[in-house]
Amino acid sequence: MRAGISPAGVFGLVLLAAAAAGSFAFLEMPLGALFTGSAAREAVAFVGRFIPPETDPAFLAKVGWAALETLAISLLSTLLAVLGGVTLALPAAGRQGPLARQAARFVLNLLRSVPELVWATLMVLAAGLGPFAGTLALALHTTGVLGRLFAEALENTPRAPAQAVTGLGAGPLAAFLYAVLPLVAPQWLAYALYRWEMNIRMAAILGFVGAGGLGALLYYSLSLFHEAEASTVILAMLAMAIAVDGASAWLRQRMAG
Amino acid sequence: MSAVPRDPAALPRLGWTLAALVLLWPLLRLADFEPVRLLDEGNLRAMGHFIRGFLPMETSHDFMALLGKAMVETLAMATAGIALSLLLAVPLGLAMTRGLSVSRIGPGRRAWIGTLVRALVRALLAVLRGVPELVWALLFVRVFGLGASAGVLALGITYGGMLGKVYGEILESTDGRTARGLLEAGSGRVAALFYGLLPHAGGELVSYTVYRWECAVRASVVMGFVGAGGLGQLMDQSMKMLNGGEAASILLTFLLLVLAADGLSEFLRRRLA
Amino acid sequence: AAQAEDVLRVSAIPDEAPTELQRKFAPLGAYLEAETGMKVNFVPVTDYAAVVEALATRKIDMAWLGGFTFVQAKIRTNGTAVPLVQRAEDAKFTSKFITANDGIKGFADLKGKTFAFGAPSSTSGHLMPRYFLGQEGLNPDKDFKNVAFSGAHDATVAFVQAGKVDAGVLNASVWDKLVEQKKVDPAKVRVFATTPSYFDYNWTVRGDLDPKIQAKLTQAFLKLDPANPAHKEIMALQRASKFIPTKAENYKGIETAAQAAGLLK
Amino acid sequence: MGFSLKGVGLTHANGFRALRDVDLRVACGERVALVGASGAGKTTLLRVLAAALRPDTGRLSLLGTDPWDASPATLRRLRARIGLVHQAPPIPPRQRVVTAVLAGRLGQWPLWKSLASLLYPLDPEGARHQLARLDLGERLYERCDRLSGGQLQRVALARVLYQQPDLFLADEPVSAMDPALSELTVALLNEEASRRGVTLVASLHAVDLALRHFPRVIGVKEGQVLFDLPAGQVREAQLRELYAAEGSVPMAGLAVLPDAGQPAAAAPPPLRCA
Amino acid sequence: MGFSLKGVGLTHANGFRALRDVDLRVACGERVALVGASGAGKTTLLRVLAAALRPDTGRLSLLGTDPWDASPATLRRLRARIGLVHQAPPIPPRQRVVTAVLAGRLGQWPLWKSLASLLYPLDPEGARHQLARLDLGERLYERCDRLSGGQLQRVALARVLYQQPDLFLADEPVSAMDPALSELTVALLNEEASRRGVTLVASLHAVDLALRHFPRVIGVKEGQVLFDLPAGQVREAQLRELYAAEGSVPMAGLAVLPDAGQPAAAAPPPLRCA
Ligand SMILES: Nc1ncnc2c1ncn2[C@@H]1O[C@H](COP(=O)(O)OP(=O)(O)OP(=O)(O)O)[C@@H](O)[C@H]1O
Ligand SMILES: Nc1ncnc2c1ncn2[C@@H]1O[C@H](COP(=O)(O)OP(=O)(O)OP(=O)(O)O)[C@@H](O)[C@H]1O
Ligand SMILES: [Mg+2]
Ligand SMILES: [Mg+2]
Repeated sequence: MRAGISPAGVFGLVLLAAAAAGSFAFLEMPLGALFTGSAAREAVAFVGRFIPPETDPAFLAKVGWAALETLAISLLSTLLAVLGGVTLALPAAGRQGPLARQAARFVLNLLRSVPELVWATLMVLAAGLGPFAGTLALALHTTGVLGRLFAEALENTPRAPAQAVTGLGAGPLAAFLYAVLPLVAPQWLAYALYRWEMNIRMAAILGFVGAGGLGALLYYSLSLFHEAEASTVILAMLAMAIAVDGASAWLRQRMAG
Repeated sequence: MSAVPRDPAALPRLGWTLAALVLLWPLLRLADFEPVRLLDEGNLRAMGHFIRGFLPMETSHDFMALLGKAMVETLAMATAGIALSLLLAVPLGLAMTRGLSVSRIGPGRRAWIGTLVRALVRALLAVLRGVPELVWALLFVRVFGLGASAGVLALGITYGGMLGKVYGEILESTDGRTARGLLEAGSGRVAALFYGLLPHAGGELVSYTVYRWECAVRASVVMGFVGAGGLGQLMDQSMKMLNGGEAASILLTFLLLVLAADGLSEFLRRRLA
Repeated sequence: AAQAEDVLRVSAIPDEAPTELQRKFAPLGAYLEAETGMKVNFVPVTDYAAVVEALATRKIDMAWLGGFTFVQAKIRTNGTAVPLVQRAEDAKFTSKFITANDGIKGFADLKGKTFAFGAPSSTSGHLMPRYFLGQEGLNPDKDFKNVAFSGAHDATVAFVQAGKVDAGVLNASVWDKLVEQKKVDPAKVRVFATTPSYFDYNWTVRGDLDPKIQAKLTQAFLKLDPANPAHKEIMALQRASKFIPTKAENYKGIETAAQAAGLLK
Repeated sequence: MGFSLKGVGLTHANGFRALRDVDLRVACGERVALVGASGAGKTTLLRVLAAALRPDTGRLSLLGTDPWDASPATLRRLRARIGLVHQAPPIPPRQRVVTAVLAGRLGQWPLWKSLASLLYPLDPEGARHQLARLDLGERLYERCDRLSGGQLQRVALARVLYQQPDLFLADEPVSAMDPALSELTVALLNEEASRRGVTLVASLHAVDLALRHFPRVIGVKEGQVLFDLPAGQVREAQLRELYAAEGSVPMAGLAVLPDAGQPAAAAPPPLRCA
Repeated sequence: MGFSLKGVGLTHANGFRALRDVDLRVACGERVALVGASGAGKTTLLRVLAAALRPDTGRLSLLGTDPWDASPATLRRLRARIGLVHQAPPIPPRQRVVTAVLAGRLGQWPLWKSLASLLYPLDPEGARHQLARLDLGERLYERCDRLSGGQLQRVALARVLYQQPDLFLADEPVSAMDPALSELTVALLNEEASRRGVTLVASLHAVDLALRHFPRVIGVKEGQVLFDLPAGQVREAQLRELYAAEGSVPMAGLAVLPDAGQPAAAAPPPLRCA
């Protein structure tokens, strides 16, 4: 009689738990401090400084403009990344043979392992200071991320529909469009919209390349302890993120019908 | 033969496409989108010069010692951060999943409670990840002082928000017929999750979690802010100084860690399959 | 803050790379340990605000602050933060405007160019240059094509040297150090303007630190003597000729400038 | 305590009226076959009986309760007492047979037991017993995507047998099985229902099986009940009308039916209502 | 130019021997029914014939080519000429009916046409025509997850009808349909194959349908060919043996079979081989 989960599986789980416990021990984290009275007082005092948000019209106009710029940069970079990600995800999911799979995976890993900041520096040199460099930097890193997520979603998708269509003699691209895309589309859409939301927040990087946007504004106000202003910026970012989140939920619900 | 009705979806589809194209133009202008700039000779030279600076890689003894220490710290912080974020993400992600909602198939008159709870959880997750890491970090500095604790907690909270949302969406995007069948047979939502959704979505969940861990390894911003050190901070610094040799060594470390994470993800998914 | 009695927790604003700060601090830390009999713990960070926040909430005892960060810390601690000492050089500090662009000869040529400050809360890398630019009739937010915050002084030099920006500004002390260490190519990057002098960096402690320890610390700094070979390395690393006592009033000017430049509300 | 429907109507989300004004009363322990053309509404009706789809009009009582008026906890308990064999088995491809079968009791097991059983199957003997009745005992630890169509359908059946519901619903439970196995399976369902004294409703395309094994046969056409008769009283003309909806369907397929006048073979069930 | 198998054997990845030493030769234009118990290997055999599973032993020739010896391009062209109706329709749930049917021609269309058709269906007329033959013409723009079991199965059939293959394979094509519709559909398949002069192989659980519509019937048992006879020569004893594998299966189901001696009704096909 075979057990439900293999000994190797149990061993793996134990190993993961041990890694987590070991990490906490190594870092000597006094998590208890979180539940002391002074922690609560400090937290309340900190949050109190953010209220009420700054509503000076001139500042609001600045935030509005920065929000538009952020929207443009994040949306364009995500669109570019979706195109790049899909192109690389198809071979990376092993649909064009093992060699193409390894090659595509390596490219994705490389794109992803180079942090946004490094891409930003490279792109500033390549395209000059400004929003365009920020867009490219985010697009490159995001391509690596989306490519990997797309590829793994593909690999986790049932194969029968695609096999049925290739069984009709269809080419790989046609089989993908007719039998795989309808299955992975909700997941891909979720990942793409989610990455868009992340890119809205890529704060420090965009400021670093002089692209402005909400991120730079936030970093600036926090550095100067202008918490009321920071609070307005955070609210603007939150509003955008929640809008994207809601759009994601709505779109996918519509797809599921 | 009577005429075939025209595709009813065609007109809306055309409309949306046109609307998207019309919207794209101002965005391109706002983002200063000029790809020709990439071909500018001066720019190409500047970038070429910078990339040439990547070699030789920095391998001095001091730097390698620093790198090794940063790597160990980074691994520990990433693992601890992800562990904390799971505590938040798992329950909230489950609460957000419509496919596990008993009330959606169940007694309709209470359905609004479920809808409300899901909306609230969604909003809570959005706030957790929407408040910038730096703000969380500053908050926790007030509790723990400078050091890894504040960074790991800030990481745990923002990543909790992200993981929770993604978990929920993954569970919703998978084939829900099995889980629905089980709920219809009276099973509870947790049991339906384990018997009905995880067999479909397990691989996807594992793969995303490992990816987040990998992000935590790269997470420079928060860690550096509060003096927790680690690879991210080292990278930030080498990059700001445009020190190519150091950057190349750190990049190689990142690449190795990412490859390792990728391998782990694949191994785990294969075990699950 | 119970365990704080035998450990002195120290940090510094990251106006230079945190690892560089740590390297600079090591011998000074050992010296202070010997002088006070306390264990000295140094935490390097990458964010100015985190240092101020930690000092204001008594999570650290002493910090190396810039003029502007000191003003911020003073406000946040309701005026209790105590500046102990500063370097003689800090009493007449300046910032250097640098460029690698042949077309830039003076402030007037900066219009429509890209420009890099250090960190937003840096005194010598942002506040004072912005203040003096304003007096020259330049508003960075309107007159420059693009403004970037490099985050640290040495990063600003790297930006300018690589052509990422047309011009930038950094503090004189770091500039001199980089020139000395040949980290910048003077043929490429040159100084085209210098600000008038102002008060900058100091060592500040939290107000409720035991006055006896405060006194010991002040003494230890003032005792440092470049003629003493044991002290020479410490002084060289700190780029100090000698340490002098300082007081909060010295930074009134900075506070005014910050208000004028709109950085303080 | 079987179930009753009064004026039940159901419109799908896209506006399609799948059930209209269905009146039905089935007593505890009855065994009923549903027959009807493709798209007539059999699956929809069974899902309404499983408290999985909520009708927009009419009144519904299952095992004595109105599911859509009950508290969530009551509804859940009710559902645990109803078992539906789906037309297309909704079983995750990579799941193992034993897990798929044990899932039948999820509504009855406490949570810890459900979870523990994932790590180590707690009642493989019970699962094997039900599988063996369907001649599949030796596939206990196989993955479900390694089974043939008929084998997978038997796994889905074994799950509901293992659930031991008080209201046993089956949607085309033998569509993927060969004639001999179909015969065996339909007989088994009837025997199980009689022995346990529970109510059984099965939709069947094989009219001969319906007529031979079930005491009562209901014909569904375009979302309505066309006839509701003891098996012995179903006439060929009625079947002809039932399937005639499909335009110009040749009726040759019905020629094979046994003489419709022949009485159903089943013995009267010993009523032991749950 | 039909197909031939010589000593074909297939072992599944888990070591299960699903086919052993199958010899079979079917001429162009023949119409053959496969019958056999659940798990006998019918699906496996059909997938081998569709060049979807590669046998480990034996020789295989489909429409004059050995698929596993051919170049990828040849194999693709070959597959475009073979159409298989799967036992469980593998159609993405959210796909619309028109797209699912048009997918039948993907092997013949150039890439641009496949892509364009996704944006705007290029041949809705063709798709509707095939659906209408199965009485489903008005569901052209419906989503597939809104269809009943029998309707979905008809969509899968319409796809292969639309493909117009030279080798037409169908795995239980009528398992989810009512008797009248089954009759119509099996007749339609046979008529289509005769008219176009192509080879048809269908597995069927409904033995009566197999015997009445197909000139040749092959019994598969435990991965081997048990008998291979003209429909008129299949005897009840052979069927009994075919299905007896399932342990102690009662044979009552077979009693309904028509007298096995009765000759098949189909007219000889006019051979117009593709
Ligand atoms: N989710 C749905 N949305 C819209 N229409 C649906 C949905 N499910 C079923 N229908 C339609 O309702 C009608 C009845 O479907 P149902 O599945 O009950 O038929 P059925 O009698 O079970 O048929 P079959 O014998 O083919 O399984 C069909 O016309 C079908 O297209
Ligand atoms: N992928 C697979 N891996 C392992 N074994 C398999 C696989 N597919 C089928 N089998 C086994 O091979 C045998 C033949 O399966 P096949 O699907 O060909 O049967 P079938 O004749 O079509 O049965 P049914 O009438 O139930 O559909 C079965 O015992 C089945 O369990
Ligand atoms: Mg049905
Ligand atoms: Mg089969």
